[in-house]
Amino acid sequence: MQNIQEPIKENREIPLKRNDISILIGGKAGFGIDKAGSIIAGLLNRLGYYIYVYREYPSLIRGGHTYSLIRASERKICCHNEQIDFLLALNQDTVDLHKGRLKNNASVVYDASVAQSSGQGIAVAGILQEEGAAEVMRNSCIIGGFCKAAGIPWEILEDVFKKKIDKEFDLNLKVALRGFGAVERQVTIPELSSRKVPVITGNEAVGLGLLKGGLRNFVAYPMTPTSGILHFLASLAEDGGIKVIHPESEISVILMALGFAYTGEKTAVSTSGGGFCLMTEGLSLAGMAELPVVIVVGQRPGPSTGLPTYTSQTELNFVLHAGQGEFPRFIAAPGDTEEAYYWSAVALQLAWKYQIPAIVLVDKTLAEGAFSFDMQSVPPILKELLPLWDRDLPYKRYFNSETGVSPLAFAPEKGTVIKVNSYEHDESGITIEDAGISSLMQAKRLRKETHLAEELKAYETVKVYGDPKASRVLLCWGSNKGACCEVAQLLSLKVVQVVVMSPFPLKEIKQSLRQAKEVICVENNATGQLSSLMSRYGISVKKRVLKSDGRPFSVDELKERVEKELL
Amino acid sequence: MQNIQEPIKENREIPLKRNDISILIGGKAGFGIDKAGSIIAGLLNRLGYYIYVYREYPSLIRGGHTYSLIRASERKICCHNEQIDFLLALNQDTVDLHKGRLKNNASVVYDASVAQSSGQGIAVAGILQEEGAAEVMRNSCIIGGFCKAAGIPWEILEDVFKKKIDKEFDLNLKVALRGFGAVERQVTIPELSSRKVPVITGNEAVGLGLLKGGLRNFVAYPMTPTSGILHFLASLAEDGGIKVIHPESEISVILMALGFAYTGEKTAVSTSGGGFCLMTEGLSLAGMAELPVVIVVGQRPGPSTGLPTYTSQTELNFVLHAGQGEFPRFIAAPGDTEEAYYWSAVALQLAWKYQIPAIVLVDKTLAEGAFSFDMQSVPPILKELLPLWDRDLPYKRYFNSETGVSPLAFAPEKGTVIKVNSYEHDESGITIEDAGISSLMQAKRLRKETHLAEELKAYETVKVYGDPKASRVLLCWGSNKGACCEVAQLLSLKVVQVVVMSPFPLKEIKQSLRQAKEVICVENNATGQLSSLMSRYGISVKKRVLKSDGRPFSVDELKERVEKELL
Amino acid sequence: MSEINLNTQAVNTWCPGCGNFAILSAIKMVLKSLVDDGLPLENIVLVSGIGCHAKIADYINVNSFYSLHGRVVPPAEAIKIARPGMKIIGFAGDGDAYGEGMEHLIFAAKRNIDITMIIHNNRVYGLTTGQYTPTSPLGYKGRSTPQGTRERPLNPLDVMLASGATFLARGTSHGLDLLKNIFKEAVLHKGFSLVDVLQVCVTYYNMYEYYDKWVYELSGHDPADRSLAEAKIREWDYDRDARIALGVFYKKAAPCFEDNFLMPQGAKKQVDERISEFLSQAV
Amino acid sequence: MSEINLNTQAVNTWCPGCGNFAILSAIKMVLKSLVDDGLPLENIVLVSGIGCHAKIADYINVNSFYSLHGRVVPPAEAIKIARPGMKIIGFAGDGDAYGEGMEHLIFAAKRNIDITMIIHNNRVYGLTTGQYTPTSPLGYKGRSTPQGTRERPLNPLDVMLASGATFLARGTSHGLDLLKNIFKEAVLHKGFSLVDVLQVCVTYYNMYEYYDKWVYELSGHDPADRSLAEAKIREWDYDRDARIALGVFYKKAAPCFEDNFLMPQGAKKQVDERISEFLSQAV
Ligand SMILES: Cc1ncc(C[n+]2csc(CCOP(=O)(O)OP(=O)(O)O)c2C)c(N)n1
Ligand SMILES: Cc1ncc(C[n+]2csc(CCOP(=O)(O)OP(=O)(O)O)c2C)c(N)n1
Ligand code: SF4
Ligand code: SF4
Ligand SMILES: [Mg+2]
Ligand SMILES: [Mg+2]
Repeated sequence: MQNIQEPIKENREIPLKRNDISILIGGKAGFGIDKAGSIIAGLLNRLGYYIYVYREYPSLIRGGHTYSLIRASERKICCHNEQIDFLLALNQDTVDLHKGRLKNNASVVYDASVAQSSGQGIAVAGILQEEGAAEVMRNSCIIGGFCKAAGIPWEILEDVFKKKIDKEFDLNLKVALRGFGAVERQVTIPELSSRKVPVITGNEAVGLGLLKGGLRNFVAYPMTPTSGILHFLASLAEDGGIKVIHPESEISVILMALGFAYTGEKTAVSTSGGGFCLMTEGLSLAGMAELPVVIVVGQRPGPSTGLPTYTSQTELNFVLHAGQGEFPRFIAAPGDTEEAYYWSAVALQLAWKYQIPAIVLVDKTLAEGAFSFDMQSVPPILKELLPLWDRDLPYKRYFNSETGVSPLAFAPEKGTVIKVNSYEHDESGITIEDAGISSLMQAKRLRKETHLAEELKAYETVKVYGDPKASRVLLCWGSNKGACCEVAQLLSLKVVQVVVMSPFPLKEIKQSLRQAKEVICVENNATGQLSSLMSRYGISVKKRVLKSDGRPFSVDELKERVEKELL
Repeated sequence: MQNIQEPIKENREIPLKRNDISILIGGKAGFGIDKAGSIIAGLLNRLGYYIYVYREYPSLIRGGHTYSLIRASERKICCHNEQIDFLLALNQDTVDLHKGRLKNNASVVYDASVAQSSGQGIAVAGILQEEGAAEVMRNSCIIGGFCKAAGIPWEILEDVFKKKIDKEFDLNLKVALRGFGAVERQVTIPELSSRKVPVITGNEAVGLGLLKGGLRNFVAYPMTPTSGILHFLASLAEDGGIKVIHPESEISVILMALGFAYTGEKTAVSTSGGGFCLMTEGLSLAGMAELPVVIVVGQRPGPSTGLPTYTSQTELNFVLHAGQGEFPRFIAAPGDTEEAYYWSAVALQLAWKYQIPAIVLVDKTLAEGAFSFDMQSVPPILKELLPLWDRDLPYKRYFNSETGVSPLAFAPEKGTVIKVNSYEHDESGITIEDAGISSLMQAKRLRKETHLAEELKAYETVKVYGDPKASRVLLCWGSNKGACCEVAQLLSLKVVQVVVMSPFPLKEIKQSLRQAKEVICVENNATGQLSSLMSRYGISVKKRVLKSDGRPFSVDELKERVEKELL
Repeated sequence: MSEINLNTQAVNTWCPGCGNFAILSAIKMVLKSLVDDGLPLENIVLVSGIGCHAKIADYINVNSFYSLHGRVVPPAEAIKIARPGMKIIGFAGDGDAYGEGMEHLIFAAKRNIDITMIIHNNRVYGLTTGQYTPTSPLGYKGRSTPQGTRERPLNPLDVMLASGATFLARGTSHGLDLLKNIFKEAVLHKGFSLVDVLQVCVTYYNMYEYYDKWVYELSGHDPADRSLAEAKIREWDYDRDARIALGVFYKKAAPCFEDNFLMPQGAKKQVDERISEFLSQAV
Repeated sequence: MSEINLNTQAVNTWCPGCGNFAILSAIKMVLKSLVDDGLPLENIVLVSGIGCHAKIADYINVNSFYSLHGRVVPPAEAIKIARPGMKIIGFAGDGDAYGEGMEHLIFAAKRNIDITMIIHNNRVYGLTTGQYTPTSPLGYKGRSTPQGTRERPLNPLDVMLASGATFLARGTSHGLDLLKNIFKEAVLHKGFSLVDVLQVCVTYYNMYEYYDKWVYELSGHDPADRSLAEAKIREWDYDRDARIALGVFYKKAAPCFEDNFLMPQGAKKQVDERISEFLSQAV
């Protein structure tokens, strides 16, 4: 299996794509579309495909149109296509809204008891009634139909159901079998013989990465699109090792996290822009008191409540500058699940090594999308040693060392007093106002950034994909990496993905753009935040492909937009 | 009287400075140093001088060293000098800490009952005891001594006391007379015949400007350095016209302000960085719901609690990017009281004209310093008309007009429904999630910035001082304008002051830097926030003179630093 | 009752069977009856938070301020202070008002500001898929507490009483008539009023049966009697099985915060006059 | 008593006569006596807010977390959850704890988390020069309310009781012995404890005489009796002249939140094991 998203180490030929199948399943919110999408992803995963699932749903619990788009490919993929091979419709809206996306020889399987369409209808209502099954099982019925239409063997369905369905397995299977029986095979999705990798969401990847980084506590107040991290980690909390707390507000979240940091326990929090606002005062405290914390910020379209269940890349500027005063921060913006895993682990460790706040900036597309996750392509994650106090000299919490990093000790530590302080303070943590000491301590804190930047040279802070010799470059960040890589392959472009946003990897970016004649910055926002960050560092990017309607780019759409810029 | 800070309209010669006197009075916190400073300022004002008062005090109520530096000059001034002509010491610390600043022929008047020094001592304790006066009156005694030493006629003292002292006037005067009698005249500060202008603080100037702009409500939670605005406006609230509210938290402050905005009442709030953090979610709501508000942000050194009673220019980046999502905002950073007055009035009006949040960014030096205020040098403030609904078509709160500005109506408005919304919404304010409408509405909001930027061309968003033909430029913002202008005069430089930060006045800045060969950016921070903002817009500023120990530049210090850069 | 149409073009997206429908129906009837009683419709402003409950702002064709999660109270207060003649009705979730924004509620009660808060207390975060809230019972299993919470709920009415609220009542989403009566009385009460509605979330915490079994309507209760109110409020602690009283627990006349700002219009000085007055003192 | 030196090099900058000195003395004595009783000094963490009160963190040579204005409680909670064996003592102002951070206090009480909150209730914002706070009496004239406030104070103890606090007491800055006893009892109480100290601010609100006149020490009071506690708490409403009871009002044994996180160390799975377990289920 090839992976077009593997960064270029040496020049490597990228083959054309072959097996690439898109399935759209849609219905009302509350119909279990999400679950169905996950089962379909499971089916194709079982057939040996790489998976990407895009979920679109409104901010409501039931009713309204919601759909999952499952794309399966023999190569690693991280974005959806406009055109689809299978349309599975649980209501009329799904047919009406998406029939324009059908490829020529596409299959439609629909619930004939509520919708009209070309393709193969199943009288789902009747089946459910006959089987005495609840309404939510309609999706099992459609999935049965889909398997038949797509030539997926019944045993595989049975197997995947076993894994994914905890409640009323038998009845679900029965209903699925009725669906299976009700339609005709139209094509056969070929089974691939490749190594199977798990399919996980970006949120799960972040959670796993945090665990890998040594997480001890997770504190969060629910907020789309990162509530999934809270739910995921809460589900794991039971078997020990981590404490998961959901307190009264985001203010409490960040302050609790800093309390945990004081005790030496690695802690992370998650939120979205609105909740992050409430954390900014605590962020600044983390900067001053040198209390490490990882904040996962999930982007969705604002301002304010905005479009809470859609996607955006609008908080780059905000996370770079949030909080009063000047202090170093680490910011990484992963683009797929492997990066989400890797950088969450690294962020937690670097936060502690440098005693700074770290931000993992994700977008809804990544956070809530599901992706094949290949652990083998994750770089090794070193276990960073904490800069612990060696018990030699008397302890000073803010010892002004050469690197600015002070040795750590944690209460209770016999005979030792550990003072952290939000005021400007001396080395022992006592409030001061003296001009000289203030300047020294401020320089100490800022100095850490230089050393962090130096250390980051060993990391892939900027990644390059596509045609390494191409002089035309797509510049991107976050989940747009997926679509950019595919478009780059189609148009023979190079892709430069900025992963670390602070400290800004200027040298690496310059290096990667050395031979670039034409750079197009692709972002999910209206003002071009990455490109404006680039110009702050003297790199002017004139061309921008921006999208800010809350929906991610499909390959097709991005290709079209990029081609226009290239004319 | 000349005013070196008047922006250059035509080429104008700037005369050398002549009468320029600095008086430092210091003692413990709780000794009434602030009051004494204000009385001394009053004395010199009465003699016809322009005044600047710099106050330095620690974050505590009593004890600790605090001082006021009163500078009086025949020209408008906005910064202090290192060297002083008079040292008035109420304790030993004042002598010890500041005697190095004395000019050759300077006078010292000190409280001989607690301190030792050269100069003229007054046995204050004995005098107070004999007069049966309270300890806080020691400053009256020293002021009496000062007047004698400086050759200020007793009648002027009596007159100023009448104005400034409400409690125990007679006793204070008696005590002052004893001080007056206890020392010898050393010099005579000449009386000038110039027009006398009031001396007010930056906070008062902001408050007055807001009133001028049409303020109806002021909401604030106390926070240094802008509590003074709250106190000032609260003291005026009584005679009607405005409501002043101090609620439970900054979150409540900003949300109340937006509630007021909904009813059509112009409202402002004030805070500092930490409190502003808590307002950022409301700021973003203002952006989405198009509810106007003015937020006055007073800068002090951070991160976090930092040095709460000192000065900084560290929130430029933060206020530019605070709040999730993308929306236009107006930001002005005045540099003296006239600008504070003017831009506060303008900010409130523009906020309403464009239905956006506006930020007035001040620093502690400006907010709490006292300055001569010359209303005659304030440009005329036009009364902007609100874009009111003409009652023709049915009302839509978010009517998508050409400029993006929707006509306003306020409840109760017969037969009309006025809906504001933090979600993305349609023209009538109802929540929507549709990609097309979202994009339209977002474009509508962002479009307002273009029109605002266009309108701002008629304003002095960038000001130029000093030698207009000089190719060497000091670039600055906020209160540094004062020191820069004086240094520019001494070194024949040009000064460019950026007043409006958003929308960024790129054209005006480029224009003012057209012939510049060497640009030095002067800022009170550690990272050079203005110069990095410049580079974001393609103007690279290589040289920086930064100071971040919480103290403002004195003329002497800045001159030295600038000279080093010019070598 | 008035024939005014209070519907908007917004599509209602609450789950079928959701208790919010009852609140919507009741408040619409109350609004109509207020109009019938002579209150101009435009003199009403609805304020809502963020959550399932908050969509009510989209569903009623009346002035509204769709605020932030937890921030219903401060804009409602300001609107009341600016327009004392208007009726301000806040709709908040339990996560919203008793969690994220609890502090505002306490201070509004302390100030006795004349706004009405209707709490859609479904005892879950509905819109974010069913996590526990401050009123979820001990052991409640939500997605942030899969092993069950280990903290007892707050009794919000008890806290409100201690904070100075002058009107406290409870209703359920099975009980439209009562809701209507309580809402109207709350809106007409001069002072801070709060109605805790046991609004059933059918999707995440379906308590219809439970409530049907345990609730009863207060009768012969004297809402002027604070101790009695307290006793009735404490009868059920939102946790252990107990009889759940519905109706108006407490009602008291007291001065309102916004009355402090009623200024004789004539007293206002001209702005320019005030500015030069101050400046002349500062010379 | 232990001869340990609890002083730091910080210069004390409270105004002469400030009631904070009494709190400082009392807590130092309590810390020493806890050490005498066998508690290692390093097992104590002090948490403070921002305000005059908060400087106490600088003045005691013990572990401390000098937090933000209004944010004493959340770090204190976290430290307790992480280190259940340690004693966490929070020092907060009335502006700090009853205003800006009131919500945290309510939730800490609800959770009955075992921390001790000592409120330096001087009924003004001391450090920002004397504005009114949630416990200033009606009509208090501060710089933000020069005409006098027009809202009644909160009775914070009443609100705390309604929120589930299991230890509530009051002291004054004239009454070192009582303070000492109360502080020690509060720190030793297993569960959320709060001591409201009527700490006099000599500069902005000098109530020494007033308190001296009105206070009395509870005697024969049964702190297990909630109604009695309530009655004593309500005797004085922080506003109108009334006898002001000092001492421990209420005390109750109840499960603590942090106990939920006591995990058998052996139960922990290795991280890598847990990760691959999850991933294998996701294939
Ligand atoms: C500051 C902030 N934090 C979190 C959220 C995410 N959020 C939206 S609704 C909601 C919970 C709603 O619960 P509740 O107030 O009880 O309302 P319900 O949906 O149950 O009616 C949350 C946490 C948000 N919008 N803003
Ligand atoms: C978020 C925030 N808002 C405002 C302030 C400014 N501030 C510092 S101390 C203080 C009031 C302190 O009052 P209180 O808590 O009663 O303490 P006291 O000084 O009376 O001991 C305020 C408002 C701040 N530091 N942070
Ligand atoms: S999730 Fe619950 S509260 Fe929300 S609409 Fe559905 S039933 Fe109602
Ligand atoms: S201002 Fe008041 S509380 Fe603060 S130190 Fe002085 S007397 Fe104490
Ligand atoms: Mg709820
Ligand atoms: Mg206080």
